[in-house]
Amino acid sequence: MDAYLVAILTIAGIYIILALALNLQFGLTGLVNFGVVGFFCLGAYASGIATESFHAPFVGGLCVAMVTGAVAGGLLALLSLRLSGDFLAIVTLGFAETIRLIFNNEDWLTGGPKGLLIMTRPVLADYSRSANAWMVLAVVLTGAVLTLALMLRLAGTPYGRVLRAIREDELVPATLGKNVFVYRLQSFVIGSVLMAAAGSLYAHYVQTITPDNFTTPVAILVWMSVIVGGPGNMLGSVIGALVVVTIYEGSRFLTPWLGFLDAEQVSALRFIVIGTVLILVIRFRPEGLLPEPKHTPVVPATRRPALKG
Amino acid sequence: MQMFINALATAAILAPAAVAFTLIFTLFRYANFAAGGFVTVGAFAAWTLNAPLGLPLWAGGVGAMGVCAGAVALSDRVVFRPLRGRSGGTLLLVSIALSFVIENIIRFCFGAQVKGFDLPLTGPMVFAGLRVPKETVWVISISLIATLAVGALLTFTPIGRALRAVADNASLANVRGLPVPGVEAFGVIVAGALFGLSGTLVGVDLAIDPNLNWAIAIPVIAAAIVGGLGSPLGAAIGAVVIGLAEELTAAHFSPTYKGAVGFVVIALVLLLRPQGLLGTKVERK
Amino acid sequence: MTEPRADAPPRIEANGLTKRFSGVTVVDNVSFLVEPGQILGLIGPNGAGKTTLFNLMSGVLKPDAGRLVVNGVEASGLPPHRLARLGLVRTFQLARELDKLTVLENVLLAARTNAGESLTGALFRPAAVRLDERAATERAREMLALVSLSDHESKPAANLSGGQKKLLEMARCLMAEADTILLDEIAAGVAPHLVDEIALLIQRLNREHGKTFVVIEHNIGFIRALASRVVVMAAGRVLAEGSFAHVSANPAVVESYLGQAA
Amino acid sequence: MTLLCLQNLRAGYGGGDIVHGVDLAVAPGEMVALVGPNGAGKSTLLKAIAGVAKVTGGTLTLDERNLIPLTPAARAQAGAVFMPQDRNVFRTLTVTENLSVSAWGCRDIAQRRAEVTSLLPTMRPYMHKRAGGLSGGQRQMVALGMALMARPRVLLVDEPTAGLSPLLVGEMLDVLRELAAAAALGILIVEQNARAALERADRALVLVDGRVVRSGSAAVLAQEPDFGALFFGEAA
Amino acid sequence: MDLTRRLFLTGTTLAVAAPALLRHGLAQSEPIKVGSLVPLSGGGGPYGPEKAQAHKAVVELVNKQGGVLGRQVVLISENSETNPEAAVRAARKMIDADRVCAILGTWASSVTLGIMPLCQEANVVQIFTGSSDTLPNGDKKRLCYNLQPLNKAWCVALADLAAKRGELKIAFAGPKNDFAASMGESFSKALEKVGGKIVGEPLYYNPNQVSYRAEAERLISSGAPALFLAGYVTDLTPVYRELVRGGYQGKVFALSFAVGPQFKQAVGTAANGILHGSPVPPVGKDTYDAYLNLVGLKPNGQVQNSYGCAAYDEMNLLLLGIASAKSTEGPKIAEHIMKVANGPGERVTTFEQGAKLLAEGKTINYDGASSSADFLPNGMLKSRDFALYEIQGDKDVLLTTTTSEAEQ
Repeated sequence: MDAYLVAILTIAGIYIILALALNLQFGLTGLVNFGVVGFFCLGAYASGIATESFHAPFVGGLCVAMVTGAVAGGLLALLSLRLSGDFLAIVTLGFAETIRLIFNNEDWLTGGPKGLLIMTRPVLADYSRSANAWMVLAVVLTGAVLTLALMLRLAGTPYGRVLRAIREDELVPATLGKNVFVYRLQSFVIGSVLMAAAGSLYAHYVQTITPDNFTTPVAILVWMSVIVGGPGNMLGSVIGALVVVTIYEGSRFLTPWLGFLDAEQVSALRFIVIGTVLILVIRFRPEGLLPEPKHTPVVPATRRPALKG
Repeated sequence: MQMFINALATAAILAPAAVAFTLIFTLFRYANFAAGGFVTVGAFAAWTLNAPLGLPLWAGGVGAMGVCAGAVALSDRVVFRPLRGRSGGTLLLVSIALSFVIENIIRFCFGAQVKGFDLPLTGPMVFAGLRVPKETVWVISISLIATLAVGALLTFTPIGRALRAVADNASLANVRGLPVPGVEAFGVIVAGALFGLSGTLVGVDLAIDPNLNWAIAIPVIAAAIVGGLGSPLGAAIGAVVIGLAEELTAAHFSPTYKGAVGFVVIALVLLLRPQGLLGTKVERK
Repeated sequence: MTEPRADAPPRIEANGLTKRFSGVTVVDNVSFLVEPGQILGLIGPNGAGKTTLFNLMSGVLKPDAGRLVVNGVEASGLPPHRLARLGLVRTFQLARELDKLTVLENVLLAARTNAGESLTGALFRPAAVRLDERAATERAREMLALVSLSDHESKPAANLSGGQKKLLEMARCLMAEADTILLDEIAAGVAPHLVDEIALLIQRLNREHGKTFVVIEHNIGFIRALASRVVVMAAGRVLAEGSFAHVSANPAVVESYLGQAA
Repeated sequence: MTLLCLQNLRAGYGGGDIVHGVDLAVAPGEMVALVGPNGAGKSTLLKAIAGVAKVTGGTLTLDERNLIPLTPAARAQAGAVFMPQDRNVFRTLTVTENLSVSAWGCRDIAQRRAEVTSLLPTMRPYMHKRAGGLSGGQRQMVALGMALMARPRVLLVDEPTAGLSPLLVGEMLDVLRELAAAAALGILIVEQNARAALERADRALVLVDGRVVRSGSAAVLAQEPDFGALFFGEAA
Repeated sequence: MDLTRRLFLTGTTLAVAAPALLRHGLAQSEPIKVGSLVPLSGGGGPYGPEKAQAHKAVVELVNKQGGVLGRQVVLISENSETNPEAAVRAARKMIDADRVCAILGTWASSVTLGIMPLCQEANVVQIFTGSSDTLPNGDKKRLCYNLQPLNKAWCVALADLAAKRGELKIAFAGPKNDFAASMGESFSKALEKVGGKIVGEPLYYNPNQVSYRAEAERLISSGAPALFLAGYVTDLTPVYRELVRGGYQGKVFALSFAVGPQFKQAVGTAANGILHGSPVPPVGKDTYDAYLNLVGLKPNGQVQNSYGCAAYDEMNLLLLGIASAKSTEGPKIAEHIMKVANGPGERVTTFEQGAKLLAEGKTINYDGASSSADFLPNGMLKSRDFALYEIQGDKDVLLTTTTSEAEQ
């Protein structure tokens, strides 16, 4: 059972990275990116191809994935960020779908629908299976912790303040001298890079990736993590991702009590519940489990300068 | 030419749903991605009435329109109305979540098995070397009639006029004495019926299964966006454009990339229309 | 009327600015100068194009014709953030506070230099970030004190009253250390005693710090007390220009407010 | 005889009152002008009568019928018809459609339309154009026509001349003046062109800071020497 | 900050405590755990239930008779959703949480391949039905058995039939997936062997699209006198419908599992004349009848549950393998499955017979309900019966049965 928990935690770690990346884009900057799964897929394949076809080590694959994510994110952002929010949503959604189609059809590169078998793993050779699992978990959790640290840093500095200002009303930071486009671009690209990195970790963890692994339900789960956890709150995304993975995996253990339903209905029910929870949270608790943190000033307010003049 | 007929047949399926999508968009200013879900509901409703209950297909279609009208009205009342005033992105996310819920409710109730109408399959009629299946003739005519009927409804009837007035400027409509909530409800029901019709037409043309949801949502939304999200005529023309683009891709490129056509077209259109879906930016306060 | 200083270029030089919306010319060939150290009042009836002119001057809208020079730099068609960096900031007619940010954060955002606002700074220069942020916080508190919002600094800006939001905008502008500040109906909706304070504040900043103001205001008393020069707009055009006494004696101005007897 | 009657009416938009207690009466065939500086609450008062702004106190009756509980639509049906200042036509509808849709639920739409076009004959040449493509003056005329389709008892007109050229200002106000007489309408008009309005109105009220500071015969008010000063906010 | 800290502490405590608690609860489970991972939804949805039912029936029977090595068998059932991603999650749960010794029943090749690295690493036996030619590649530890012949064998049977019918120019179309892609390749080779030729390029399309008109149009305009459509029922139905409506007059070859009752119901009489073939259970053979009786069906001389009988064999082979190996370790079981399946030894058709003989120290040769269940060294089926049918008036009329041997 602990091996299973290790597996679940590994998946959760990957979702945490995805959720944190989306939280930077959506929670802090207000960018509606429905293409999460596209960058995730891109990173997974880029890394897989780098390690399998070009014999790069795991770290090399990870770097290739991140660079690919940056390039794709940058191009997509240049194309669509100047335009209004709903535009970005549709274009990113289309990006994800197109990426999936390309990987499904270009067999010479990706193995097409039968997928890519990935033998490179972030483990030391010749250890037991469970030791390997722990090593993969350690790598993924390190990634998650680093991402969290990065996000907390970005959110907690004046940089994050500018992003939040852009989210609230882009005109205000613009008229105060902030180059809104550059901030948005940075936020989008950093998020894309992290999503691609998550894809790389995922690829080397599951070892077989097919385009079917990267369909819209994955994006829905990531969105749910951010919305449930609390947009704008980085720890919230961590908790949100854990909640979502728990609901998703935990529902497996409910199957015996749902004997009157067939397996198909159980799997449908799972998505009904997830979708409904998402809608309910947006409706009744838009701030999520953890509301956006209050940013306390660096200097506590002790003295109050009297009104002069 | 054969290709054009085929494109028209595809367009005929998409058109009513695209018109419905446009109608909801102009009334409430949100892109309802649950469109595909509603079309699927329509297809299953028509199938239930036609195959297991043994009603004639036209009755199934009418029933589907009723069921869909109810479903759309319910979703508007329960899901979207309380969220009015939230950002477009939020509503988009909600509508995507809703489409997932709908798809899986259907899967829950009907299973993943494909279904087909109780409809004999026959060969085409041939005119001057052009093959025109009988069903295609039906699908195109019904869709054309429905689109024209909705166009006429909007253009010539008092309720249609009221609908356009409310979509144009709801607060003025209120001052001018129009029953705005009632007119909105009417618009929602018309849109729902159109989704139901599209669902029935899909069923005539395709196997009915819950996966229809995304497969149909994207081209429908693309058609509506190409059409400019304003007029039903625009949406119908948009449907023809999408139909042609898909046929061309399949014929001259690769059928496997057909799924990306809708998005590429949306991206191109929006690039030429950089103010995005909402047209002019709405003042925040 | 303040004499223009020989050594400094005009703060703003508008030349033939024109803006049309769907065929209607809202700002029609407007030209004027704002000299350093001036308080320029911009008045005129509703729909005269004053706010649109502000939008053109702050880069929110791009003019269809005409030129804009800010501090001697060609600024026609520049985006808002570039204009802000040229030393020109503005408030909005309907206060645009950032709801979810605290009052203090709203002001901090306007800090002119803050290492922590750049990506590399935020990540790799923690010491500089802390230093800048500390300085900015202290300055922001001074600004909040100036507009009597000190007690509210940790509230979300959404919780302020309409008048307080206006004051917050004022504080933000001051924080930005711009030399030219455009105030769009800053006194509208603000409690009368605060209006007087704002007026005093503007005067003081103008005298002691040499700040230049362009003020749109319907409260004519406010304009008369403050403005060294007044531009009157009507139907998108400049109708009259000069001291308050001068323009208020102008029959055309009176007409534009009262309407002509047809 | 009083048609519209306001007593100590207070109103606002939910964030504190803007209109602080106004008494006002309009009789049939009478044109009453509301003038005053910007931000005095003139439009808010009009909107409160129409039901668009919130009444927070006082009474508001039309033909002794309490209007306060009614929705804007019901108030229009009761005869208190509002013509907003801007966005007052459906831009995507033709002029004819704009008129027709404004008589929602009436059986005699065609007859009403004929009535309105005969009252406002200048509309005739552009009846089939889309309202969005009309000039400012034409649009105001259509907006007025739309208001008339409801066969109002009292017409509440908010700055009908905003953005119009001086020539059209006079024309528009003349049309209103004639309407009041011809259809025994009560007209309550908010007008920036105070002088032009006073010249045509029967009575006038000067509103400053949500209170009536002067009222009486329009002609008398127009002659007051300090009238101009009011508009520079000095009487407040 | 305080809240966060508390949350963190609670979370850590739970994370540390949970495995211990769970381990305590599940301590040293006596029963033998077997995973059944079948497609209950998605493209394989129509075939999963009969497989699940067969697995369950065998396990219930065996448990009633005293279990395996005196231990009860516990069946862990999961839905593969015909989706590798879902299947991997489910397999992980089965392997790590339930500690199954084998995963049976995977249907789509992509699913089987998707969970293969996991199973290999955890030494879990896989017995499945699949036909992609790439299946043997990932099985480095020889833990896999396939109860269905690969595409190569399948295509040989179909190409033979086509040649007999005089159809030598055939166009190929199928969904864009591993199965159809490998089918296309194999069919092209098999057809060339009998002197025929594929018309044009194989046409692949995405399943789940709104319209298949363009695909049908391309097939019609290719002018091919016959078509081989390697689709599943979900995509074959609309493609075929478009072909009929488009006036296609040529012969159509298909795979039997796609033209079942659902397909016939959907296209009606237009299904007449479709030729189809598939690996079949030996109808009329005692083993097949025994299977049908076990799941409560009456032998009627027709093919019923062509995947259910394979699932029946999957479970029997596994349990016999365990009984023979006297161990639940994957590699050992796999080694012994080969022994009980290929013999030499006495023919047995049920677990009960086999277990008895094994207990007596004799060797056995299991004869299955779906085939004789003899394997090549790589775990792929040696040979299997293929039946070729023509649809006539709603019925599948048997044309011929051949036994197609797999190439090595």
